[in-house]
Amino acid sequence: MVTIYNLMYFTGVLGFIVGLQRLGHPATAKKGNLFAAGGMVLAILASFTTPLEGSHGNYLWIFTGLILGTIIGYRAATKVQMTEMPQLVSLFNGLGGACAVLISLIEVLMKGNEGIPVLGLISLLLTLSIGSVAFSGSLVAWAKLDGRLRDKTLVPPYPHIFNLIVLVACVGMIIFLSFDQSLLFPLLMVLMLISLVYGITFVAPIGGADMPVVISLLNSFTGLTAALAGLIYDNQLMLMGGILVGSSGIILTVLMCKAMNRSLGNVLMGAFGSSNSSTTSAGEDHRQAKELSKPDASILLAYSSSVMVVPGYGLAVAQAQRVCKDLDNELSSRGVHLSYAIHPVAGRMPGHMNVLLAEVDVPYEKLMDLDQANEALPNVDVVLVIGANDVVNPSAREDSNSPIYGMPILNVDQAGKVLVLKRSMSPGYAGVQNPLFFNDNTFMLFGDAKASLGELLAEMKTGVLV
Amino acid sequence: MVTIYNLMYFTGVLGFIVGLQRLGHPATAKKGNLFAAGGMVLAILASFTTPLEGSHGNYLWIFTGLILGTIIGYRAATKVQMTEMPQLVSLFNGLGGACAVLISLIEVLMKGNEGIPVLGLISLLLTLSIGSVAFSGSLVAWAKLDGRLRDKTLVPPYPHIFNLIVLVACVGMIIFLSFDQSLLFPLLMVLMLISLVYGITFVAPIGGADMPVVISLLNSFTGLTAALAGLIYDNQLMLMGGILVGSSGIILTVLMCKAMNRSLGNVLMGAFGSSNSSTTSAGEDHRQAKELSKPDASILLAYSSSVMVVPGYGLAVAQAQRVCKDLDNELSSRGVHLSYAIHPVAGRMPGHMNVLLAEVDVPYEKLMDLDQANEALPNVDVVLVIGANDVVNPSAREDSNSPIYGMPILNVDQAGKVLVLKRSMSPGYAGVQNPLFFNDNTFMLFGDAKASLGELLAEMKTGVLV
Amino acid sequence: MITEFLSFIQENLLMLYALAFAIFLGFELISKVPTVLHTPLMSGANAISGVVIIGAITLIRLSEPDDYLVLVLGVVGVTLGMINVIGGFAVTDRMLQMFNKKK
Amino acid sequence: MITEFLSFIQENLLMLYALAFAIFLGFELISKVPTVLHTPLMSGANAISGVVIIGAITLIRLSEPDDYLVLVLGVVGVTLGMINVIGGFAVTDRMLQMFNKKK
Ligand SMILES: NC(=O)c1ccc[n+]([C@@H]2O[C@H](COP(=O)([O-])OP(=O)(O)OC[C@H]3O[C@@H](n4cnc5c(N)ncnc54)[C@H](OP(=O)(O)O)[C@@H]3O)[C@@H](O)[C@H]2O)c1
Ligand SMILES: NC(=O)c1ccc[n+]([C@@H]2O[C@H](COP(=O)([O-])OP(=O)(O)OC[C@H]3O[C@@H](n4cnc5c(N)ncnc54)[C@H](OP(=O)(O)O)[C@@H]3O)[C@@H](O)[C@H]2O)c1
Repeated sequence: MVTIYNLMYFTGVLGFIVGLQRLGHPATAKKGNLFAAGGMVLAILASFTTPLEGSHGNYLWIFTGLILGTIIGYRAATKVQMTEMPQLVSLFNGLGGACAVLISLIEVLMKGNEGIPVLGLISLLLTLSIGSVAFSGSLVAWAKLDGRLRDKTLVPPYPHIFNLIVLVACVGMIIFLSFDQSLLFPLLMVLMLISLVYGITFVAPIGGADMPVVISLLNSFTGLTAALAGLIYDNQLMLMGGILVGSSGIILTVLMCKAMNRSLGNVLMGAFGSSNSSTTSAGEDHRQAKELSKPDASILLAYSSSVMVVPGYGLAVAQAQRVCKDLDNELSSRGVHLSYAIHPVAGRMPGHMNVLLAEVDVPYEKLMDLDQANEALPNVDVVLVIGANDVVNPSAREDSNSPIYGMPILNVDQAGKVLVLKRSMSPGYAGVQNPLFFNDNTFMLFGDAKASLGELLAEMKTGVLV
Repeated sequence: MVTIYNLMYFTGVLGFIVGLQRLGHPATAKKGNLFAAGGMVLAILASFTTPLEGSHGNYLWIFTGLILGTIIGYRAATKVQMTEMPQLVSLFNGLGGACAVLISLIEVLMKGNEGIPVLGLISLLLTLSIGSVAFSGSLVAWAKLDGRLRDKTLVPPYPHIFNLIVLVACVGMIIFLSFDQSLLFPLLMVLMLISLVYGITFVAPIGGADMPVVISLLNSFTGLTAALAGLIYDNQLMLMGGILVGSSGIILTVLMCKAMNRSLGNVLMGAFGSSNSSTTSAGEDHRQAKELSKPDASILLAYSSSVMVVPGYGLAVAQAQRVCKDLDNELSSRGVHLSYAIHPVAGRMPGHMNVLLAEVDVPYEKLMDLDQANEALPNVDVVLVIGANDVVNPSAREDSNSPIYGMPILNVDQAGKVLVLKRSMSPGYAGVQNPLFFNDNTFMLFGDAKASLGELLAEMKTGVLV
Repeated sequence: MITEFLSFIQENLLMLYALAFAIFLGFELISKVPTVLHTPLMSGANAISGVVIIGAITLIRLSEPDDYLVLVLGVVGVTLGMINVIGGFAVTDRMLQMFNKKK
Repeated sequence: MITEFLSFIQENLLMLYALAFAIFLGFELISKVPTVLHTPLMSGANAISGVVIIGAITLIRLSEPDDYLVLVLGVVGVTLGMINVIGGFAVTDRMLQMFNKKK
């Protein structure tokens, strides 16, 4: 009875919905992932057991693919470093796009000579084109995040105009093919090629730091191709699941931009974040930042009663989480009350700092979110800023001309003293100078974060200060 | 072309969705209402212009109904007092239910002798039955809120068992009729009667104060009947609109209960709130509450620098909002900083206090919500509690045996002094004694709220205290 | 009857999806609404539930022009439904006046 | 083509509803998610977008048992899709480990 299998698909979609719903709350997120995975298992089961007219079985082939995919996917997911997750997600997303491309190619191979009804053909062409964009775009995003691709490579001349032309070419070909199928095969290849190029030139100009946003957008594209493929096979699960991912991907993309106080358009234009624009310091600050020696700094820390650590992108770059935790242990054993302030967009992906600190088992209770931290800050003796910059930049509060104006920040300037660990005076992601560094109660400790923290720790351990 | 009309219906449903979405945010709520209304206009337009096989027009009849309904509905809505809105909504909802009942009756009248396919029949019977429940239940809720029906009238003996039997009878009849249509007409009347009875005996045992919750639930029932009717006519707008209202009604019901710190089951069992159980004061407090004379109280108020008014159900009963505003003016002219703390469930319906205060033009900026008020309270000189009780009961914080334990309250006991205006020591809605009244810094002013406030104002105006 | 039901589902699969989505959507739309808006929201939803009126209108259109029982019942139905609709939206609008002053 | 499109809509009205609801639902489900969950949510959604694999499976089932071009392309498709699915859910789960310690 086909109904049973259709109900399995239906339940699968419910699994996706409940899963997405649960994934949105910290307390239920793990369960949500299981719900979604359960839905997928049901769907896959249904897809090869449901009665299918004209089926030739070929189960061995199917199982081969399923098993291969399971092994590779599982190994990749478990082997990789926590901080390399974004590029992995990007890679996975690219593979999903490639799968959609293959499907549409095979479909045309199998049915092309009979002539395909126009609505079906349009779906096929869109699947092929969008899938290709998702594929090549995801690969570029992956390469950028993985440090294999510098920010300025692969950027075409006049990128915005170039991309517009390529986009128009894609759309034009789809329209043409839907009227005239005589050259279907060759033109299909051309369409695929152009789409692949578009994926590359669309992502290449965007700064590496903005890749999480781009991945989320491309993910929404893959969802769309799944939905289109669902139309082709008249499969409601693919259709609905794809649309769900498509629309939630879009809104997630927008939310990510909002959290960084930027618009989606601004991100896609590569307006800042790409390294070339990163030195627009607002009118050169001529004041002098004060330095503190490592011994003095370690005394300051060891004899304060409360310390708040503000980690940022630099902590990730320096891979200083382990030594940071060691310092935490040392200070705690000396009776210093230590906590961590996690800004929502510290680092380069949402949850970046949480991942790093979880890796070295910093207990969850020591983490404070933005609001908690800002409430506690006026009573904190010393703030230790480790490779953070934009997220503690008071211009966001005070200077309405600053590009980050309006972004909620950690008000570390309200604490007793501020120690900043970074390598130089150069700015962070947003490319703006940070007036915090010139405050009376701010002291700089220049150097790589890992090295600096190591020295501080060594100072304390040598026992000069008991 | 039928498609156009179907797209009109489709747009109508989108209007409902966007409307509900916007209605959920204070800033967009008015627009949301317009969206929903626009959707409805489209739907009604489509319903009498769409091509319909077997249509005889009869447009004069339709317009008569539309115009009559518009006039009556509009007059009722604009004439009624703000505070009588809940009963009006209940009445409207009842009429919607009645409309569904009429539809199903006519449908059976027109098609009954030909024999109706079983699924269609079940939809019809459910529409009839649920519509009847919504109709009679809403009328009872209306009568209770309007003070036309006391809490103990119409309650059957052993109400829970009685209701269970009636419910089983309804379901049984529907099942029987779906197998055997020979006695359709007479049994239909019986089903309608039983359902009407159920509506009455279901609502009657529930305390008058809980009627908003009941109305929301019955509203969800009406939505369900609309959806069922949509099945009968194969009309997607009715189906989808009805389901939307049905599910949002249910969740709204649950949210309302949660805001009162109760479960839906607890409300429906009539567990408290009905007047008979309202004197379970936890172990009689033998301490003495202190009274304050009106002159002393007015001096206290006039010479304090900040006063926070906490209005409650008693303000509504006494209709004391006007004189309260007068007192506000007087105090403000004396330089006293005055604000209002609005507890989310003060009064007997959500937004009750907002409505009352808006009536006398208290500016929105003077209103504080729970969190703002609790933050400000430690710095307030005098709190003036006007006919509020449960919402300022510290047992909710301290006494884990109290039925209101866990409900967020206004921590007025943290302010300098507390003046309580009520008529006696009797408890409020939850039926529990309030330890606040026995605090050292609490003073009672017994009497009707309107009268007491009037006296306070007169004291100030006589000029004894300049 | 079971088979009838199953084949009904089979023919109306998309309806099943649409219904399930509508239910979830109803939940999600309402689940984070502030308490002050409960009453206007209830009233607005109530107005929407007046869509039953579409059924009454359709019935009148389908009735024989001399079947006065159906016509009269139908007009009563349309009237009641329209009261629900117009009254509901008007009441909601009035309730929401008080938010006007905000911001 | 316009009429083809219109009649397509007419025949698939319920699909139109289901799609619109799914779009709204996707928006509503995500619209109030805290920032820390953005990355796992993205990854979870990415795993779900692996449903394209259903298409690849169906294609293999429909292929002639000796049409090796289609079969091989199909297996590649299934493999890629499955990597996306399994890898996606596994990565999401790993990311969410860090919330385990909460509460
Ligand atoms: N979380 C997200 O989802 C996300 C995604 C994309 C973009 N963003 C954006 O990224 C920014 C995050 O702010 P943030 O404060 O974390 O970082 P940031 O503003 O980018 O600043 C990072 C700082 O770390 C320092 N640094 C780099 N390597 C270092 C090392 N090895 N040792 C010590 N210091 C080092 C750099 O200064 P030196 O060169 O002088 O050392 C730099 O100023 C925000 O603007 C946010 O909007 C966030
Ligand atoms: N807002 C909602 O949606 C809603 C709906 C249903 C139930 N509820 C429940 O209702 C309660 C609301 O709390 P509340 O503090 O506003 O009210 P309350 O706890 O019910 O207390 C009202 C008090 O007002 C006094 N009062 C009555 N008439 C008065 C008059 N004419 N002049 C002066 N005082 C008068 C009464 O005391 P005397 O008799 O001594 O004067 C009574 O103690 C909560 O328990 C809530 O859960 C709320």
